[in-house]
Amino acid sequence: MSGPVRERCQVLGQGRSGVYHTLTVAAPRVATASRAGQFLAVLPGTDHTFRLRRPFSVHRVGRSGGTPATVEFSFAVLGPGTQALAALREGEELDVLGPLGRPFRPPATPTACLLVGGGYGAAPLFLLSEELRARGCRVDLLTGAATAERLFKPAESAAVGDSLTITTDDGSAGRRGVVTDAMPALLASAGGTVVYACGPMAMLAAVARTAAAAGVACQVAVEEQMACGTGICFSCVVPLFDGAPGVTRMARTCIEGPVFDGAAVAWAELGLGELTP
Amino acid sequence: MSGPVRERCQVLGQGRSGVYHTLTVAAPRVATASRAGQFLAVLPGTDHTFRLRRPFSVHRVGRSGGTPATVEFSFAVLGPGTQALAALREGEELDVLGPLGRPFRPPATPTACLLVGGGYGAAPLFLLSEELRARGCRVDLLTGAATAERLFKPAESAAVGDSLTITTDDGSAGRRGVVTDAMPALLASAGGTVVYACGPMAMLAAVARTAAAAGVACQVAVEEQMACGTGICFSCVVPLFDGAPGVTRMARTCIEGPVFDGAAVAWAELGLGELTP
Amino acid sequence: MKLDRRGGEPAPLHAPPGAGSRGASPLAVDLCGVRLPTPVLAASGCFGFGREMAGFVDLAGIGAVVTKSVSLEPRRGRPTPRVTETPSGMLNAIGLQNPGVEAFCAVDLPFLAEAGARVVASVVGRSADEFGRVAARLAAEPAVRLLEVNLSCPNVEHRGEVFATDPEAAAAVIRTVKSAAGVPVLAKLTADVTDLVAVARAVVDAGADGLTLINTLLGMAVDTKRRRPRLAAVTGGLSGPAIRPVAVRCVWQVATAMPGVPIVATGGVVTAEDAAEFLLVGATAVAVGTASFVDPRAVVEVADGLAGYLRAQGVATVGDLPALFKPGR
Amino acid sequence: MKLDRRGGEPAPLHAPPGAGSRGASPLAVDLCGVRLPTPVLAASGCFGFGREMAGFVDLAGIGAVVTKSVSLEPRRGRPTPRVTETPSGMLNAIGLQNPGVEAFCAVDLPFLAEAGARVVASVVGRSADEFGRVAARLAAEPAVRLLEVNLSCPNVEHRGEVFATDPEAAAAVIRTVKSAAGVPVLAKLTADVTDLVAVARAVVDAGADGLTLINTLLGMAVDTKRRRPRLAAVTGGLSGPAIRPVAVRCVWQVATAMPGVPIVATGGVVTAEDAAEFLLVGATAVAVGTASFVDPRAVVEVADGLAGYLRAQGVATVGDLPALFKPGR
Ligand SMILES: Cc1cc2nc3c(=O)[nH]c(=O)nc-3n(C[C@H](O)[C@H](O)[C@H](O)COP(=O)(O)OP(=O)(O)OC[C@H]3O[C@@H](n4cnc5c(N)ncnc54)[C@H](O)[C@@H]3O)c2cc1C
Ligand SMILES: Cc1cc2nc3c(=O)[nH]c(=O)nc-3n(C[C@H](O)[C@H](O)[C@H](O)COP(=O)(O)OP(=O)(O)OC[C@H]3O[C@@H](n4cnc5c(N)ncnc54)[C@H](O)[C@@H]3O)c2cc1C
Ligand SMILES: Cc1cc2nc3c(=O)[nH]c(=O)nc-3n(C[C@H](O)[C@H](O)[C@H](O)COP(=O)(O)O)c2cc1C
Ligand SMILES: Cc1cc2nc3c(=O)[nH]c(=O)nc-3n(C[C@H](O)[C@H](O)[C@H](O)COP(=O)(O)O)c2cc1C
Ligand code: FES
Ligand code: FES
Repeated sequence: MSGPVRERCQVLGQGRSGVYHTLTVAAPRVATASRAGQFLAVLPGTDHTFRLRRPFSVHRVGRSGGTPATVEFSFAVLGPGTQALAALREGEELDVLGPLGRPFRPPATPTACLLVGGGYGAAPLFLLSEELRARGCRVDLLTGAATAERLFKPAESAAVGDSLTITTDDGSAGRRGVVTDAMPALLASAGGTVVYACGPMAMLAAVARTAAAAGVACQVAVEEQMACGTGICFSCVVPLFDGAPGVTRMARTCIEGPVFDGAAVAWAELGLGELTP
Repeated sequence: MSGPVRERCQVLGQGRSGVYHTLTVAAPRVATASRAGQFLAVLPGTDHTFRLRRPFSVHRVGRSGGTPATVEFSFAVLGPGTQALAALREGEELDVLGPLGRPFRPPATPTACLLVGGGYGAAPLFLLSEELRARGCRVDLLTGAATAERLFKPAESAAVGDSLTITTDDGSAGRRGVVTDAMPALLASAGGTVVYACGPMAMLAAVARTAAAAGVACQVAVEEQMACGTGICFSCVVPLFDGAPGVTRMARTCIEGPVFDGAAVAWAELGLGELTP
Repeated sequence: MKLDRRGGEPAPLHAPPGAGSRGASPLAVDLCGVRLPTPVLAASGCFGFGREMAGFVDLAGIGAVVTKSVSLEPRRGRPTPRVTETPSGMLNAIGLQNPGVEAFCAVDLPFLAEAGARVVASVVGRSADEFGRVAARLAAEPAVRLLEVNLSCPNVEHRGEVFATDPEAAAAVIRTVKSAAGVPVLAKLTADVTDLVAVARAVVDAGADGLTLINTLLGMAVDTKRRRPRLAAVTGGLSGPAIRPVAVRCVWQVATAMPGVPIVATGGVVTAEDAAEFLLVGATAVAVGTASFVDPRAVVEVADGLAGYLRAQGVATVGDLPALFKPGR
Repeated sequence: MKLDRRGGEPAPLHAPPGAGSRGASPLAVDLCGVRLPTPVLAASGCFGFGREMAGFVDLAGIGAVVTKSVSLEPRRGRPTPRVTETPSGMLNAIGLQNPGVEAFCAVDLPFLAEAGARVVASVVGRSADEFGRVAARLAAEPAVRLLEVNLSCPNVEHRGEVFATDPEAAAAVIRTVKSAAGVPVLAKLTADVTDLVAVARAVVDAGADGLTLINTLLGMAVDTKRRRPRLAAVTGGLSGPAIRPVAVRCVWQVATAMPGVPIVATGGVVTAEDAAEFLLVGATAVAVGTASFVDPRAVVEVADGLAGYLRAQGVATVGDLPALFKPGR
């Protein structure tokens, strides 16, 4: 794993699945260094307008003749940044800084892993599954969303792991309910020892609590508003238990995270409201 | 002549000649209403960025089946606005407000007209010549620039009027010198009775003075920094003699102009520095 | 609630497209006793005297027209260039060019009245006395529904200091205007002060019926190639979306400190969402300035968009917005 | 010209690409007696403690690193969200999170010194006394070449009023810092005041060797869908290109009123042209803030661009720029 680089990348294509767009860009140096859980900070729009970079998880790395050549990231259109990205066409340029942050840590020895994604939080789990399976791990993928439309690439998800479980809040696809409803059974059946999760903060809090209750290790990739992605602005912090018991410190998720030990995050301090696991 | 309208126009093409770009857009309502000397206020860039409109003279009006269908304007790339315009491709959209301002007034009866353009100031003279020749006027075109590269469409200019004279400051094309050097002879030979001019303010001041010295009427299309183009911001004023002798008032060039009687503009108040006619 | 002195002759209400009957109009607001069909006004200096916009918008349908500031005598304004674009905004140094109050009353006001516009006349002066004289003349015109006192101009009797930067000087102007004019008065303030709430309190104590917040911020831009200022006047007023965060903060501070004082918010409103930001933090109305330069129909489009915003949020009227704002986490 | 107390051990000069020998370097400047290879600094709070940027830029090659503001005790800062984008800018309410002066001296400063960076340590406190104690501790470190006193923070002994809005309070802090520390001191001021020149005079009279202008403007943004502030802290500091015109005006006003006082200009510098605006109106140096979030190499690229600007303008050194500015028409 080497440091982040800035590449002015050519857009190779833009795909669409449900509410999600996927951009593929030519970025050999970024692709070579990228590990699952890391993210890209991309600059939407033109040179003449000031915009902050937008952070997106690395979704997949593509190879050309065996060497990493392209990276993909997926996004839902929200504000001006993602609108500008959605308008990018093949052949246009995109300014990408990455890979940023610390990746998911693979288990020391092959084991069954439960990967839990909420909405676009499932995006980095595609690359993670590849990494884990290359190390001989069994992968169970559990992916959820509010509605079928907001599920992240449900069709492609089937081939990502050794099993796929889907939940939606409204039951419009898969099992009705939230991901944590499905976790205990999956943990029990697969005998999993590590949970990897990415998604909204409230979901991650619930996943971490469920994993802890089951006595299983859990890594979460968190999401906080970021201005720089490189550790210099101190905007993206989460409270971490770290050192003295009960004492937290504010850690920058862009350089110490976005992947943290689920048990280390002081979820209660985040003001997420009622957390129903 | 009807009032200005706002049209979201399709770009039909972008041409290039020397340093000048020419955009052709589909704008039937604007095209129908446009008269030479009027201008368009176009909005560069995307919806998500705030930009003021940029004013450009109507260069030509194109017809489809006899009815006005397209307008053309030409520009040199200067700052962010013209850079964004230069990047427009066929099929993209452009927000156009126009036609704005008051056009050149044709002579009451057919007469010889001398049209004087400096740099892109020659752009509106293409349409003006069409209008004047349709009324039976003889048109002599005199066009100048600092260098050959900054001459406005010299090749196409030959067919614009009944004669063409070119000057460049450095002699890289046509006669070495400024347009006013060539004016007296042209006025004398053609027996012209009206001068129409468009170009940098210092050139217009010199042209107006030369015309006055020759006892010939002169209309000039001036250029001042504009924020609105519609008369509401009061940014684009020039001092006009108007009413009591020696007394000037500040007139908005976007609605009272950009075409003024060359003798009415109080050139000396503009602080143009030394004016060599 | 104060009564409009012409309360017996209500202005015709032009309901926005899709709005219901008078009582139920989700956009109608009461501004210092004057009923407006929408809370979206045209800001001073950014709508001329209304005439130029008549081809683009129905002047009777918009909230109100705040006129370009009017002085006792005609003013020529500053030399050009008077404007320059800046990131997400612009600088202007127009220099308050206007035809003077007599020409305004003879030429411009009748046009606005005829068109059915609700007129807020903006008053400017070099001294409290000049403000008073202009205000008295304007208030004598039945078509003038409100006065807006532009306090962001130099006080020639006090080293050219801007009135709105000195609570005392600002209050003196408002007292003079209030005693000279029988119509409701809005005091327009600048954000270029250490303690905006102190100035706001001073002018309200002096009798201002409401506040307009904020005028442009003082700024400057340099042409680095020519190595000179971009404006002939060297410095100018910064407006447009760039200043919106400052304007929202100002409205929030003053609305929180002085609940119940009507505020017309101005500064960078381009979309209905921008307007909603101000209405949520406590403004009674918003004025659209620079945006009208880009879109002559901006005032109308912001109002239409607000109606849509209210529907999407399930909120009955604009007046309900401040209570629905949750400043705490 | 003041002498650097470590004048005998000049920092290694890292000439920008294409620059000539030391004496002839077109970009080198003297800031309060400290020689800097370029006039382009990394602004406080926008470069972390330098460590994170070491992979992107040669820390020894940039003008100087102004550290994130350091307080006596560690500070956790504000809850999130701490930032939000605004038109051509952003709002932040980080809340001065920092590890405290002891950890800074133990961990961060040695790294910067080792990397060859010229360090301007930014000092913050809740009272003049706290400022003084932090300054004394920092000035005891040989690696600290200058102090920048961040006066844009609340004075707990004076109703939480921001030091820089009160000439007296600001001057008191500077006096305390100057008597505690033997290094040159820059006073960093806010533009959110009625009379910036008055505050600038007060701090210079109190001993400040130079000024840093400006800190962020106080702003606010609202999430209209959720009807709540976008920042957990409700209000925050506006930075980026949006505020550049205000910053240029401030530098121009102060440079004109107080010629000879070194000014570090900050506010919206993204390109070399932006930097040139400030240098033309009288700044000695510029600090790049928000732009580093977008381009980690912004500080270097602005300096390189400045060298190109000087060449294109036929100007020998940056120090020549102010004399070439033509404010009149
Ligand atoms: C580590 C990380 C990984 C992410 N990965 C993905 C992904 O793979 N796919 C995806 O769709 N989204 C992802 N997000 C969220 C994504 O960054 C935002 O949706 C996006 O920035 C919105 O930009 P916008 O201009 O469309 O919206 P706006 O809301 O207009 O953005 C304005 C500002 O807020 C920031 N912002 C807005 N929402 C978020 C958010 N949820 N998290 C952080 N910053 C935000 C933007 O970066 C920008 O600076 C990720 C966020 C983080 C922190
Ligand atoms: C009535 C009129 C007709 C014009 N016709 C033409 C034409 O046919 N072809 C052409 O190339 N140019 C024309 N111009 C000048 C043209 O408007 C500017 O070159 C253009 O706006 C520059 O925009 P920019 O973003 O590239 O440059 P910038 O300098 O970055 O523009 C910044 C701001 O300054 C304004 N501005 C800059 N230069 C001028 C200028 N010379 N006059 C007025 N405003 C200016 C812009 O509109 C914008 O608001 C005309 C100007 C006027 C007033
Ligand atoms: C060109 C221009 C002229 C203005 N003239 C006046 C004026 O005469 N009187 C006044 O009170 N405000 C004047 N203003 C300020 C606006 O009314 C408004 O307060 C300010 O521009 C902020 O709003 P905006 O960002 O929507 O433009 C002017 C603004 C601009 C841009
Ligand atoms: C995220 C962030 C954090 C900042 N932290 C500090 C700080 O700790 N101390 C300080 O003096 N200024 C701080 N500033 C202000 C900057 O140093 C700078 O003065 C301001 O942002 C304007 O410059 P810019 O527009 O280039 O960012 C901070 C600015 C930002 C955006
Ligand atoms: S996003 Fe700037 S420190 Fe993490
Ligand atoms: S450009 Fe606004 S009045 Fe002419």
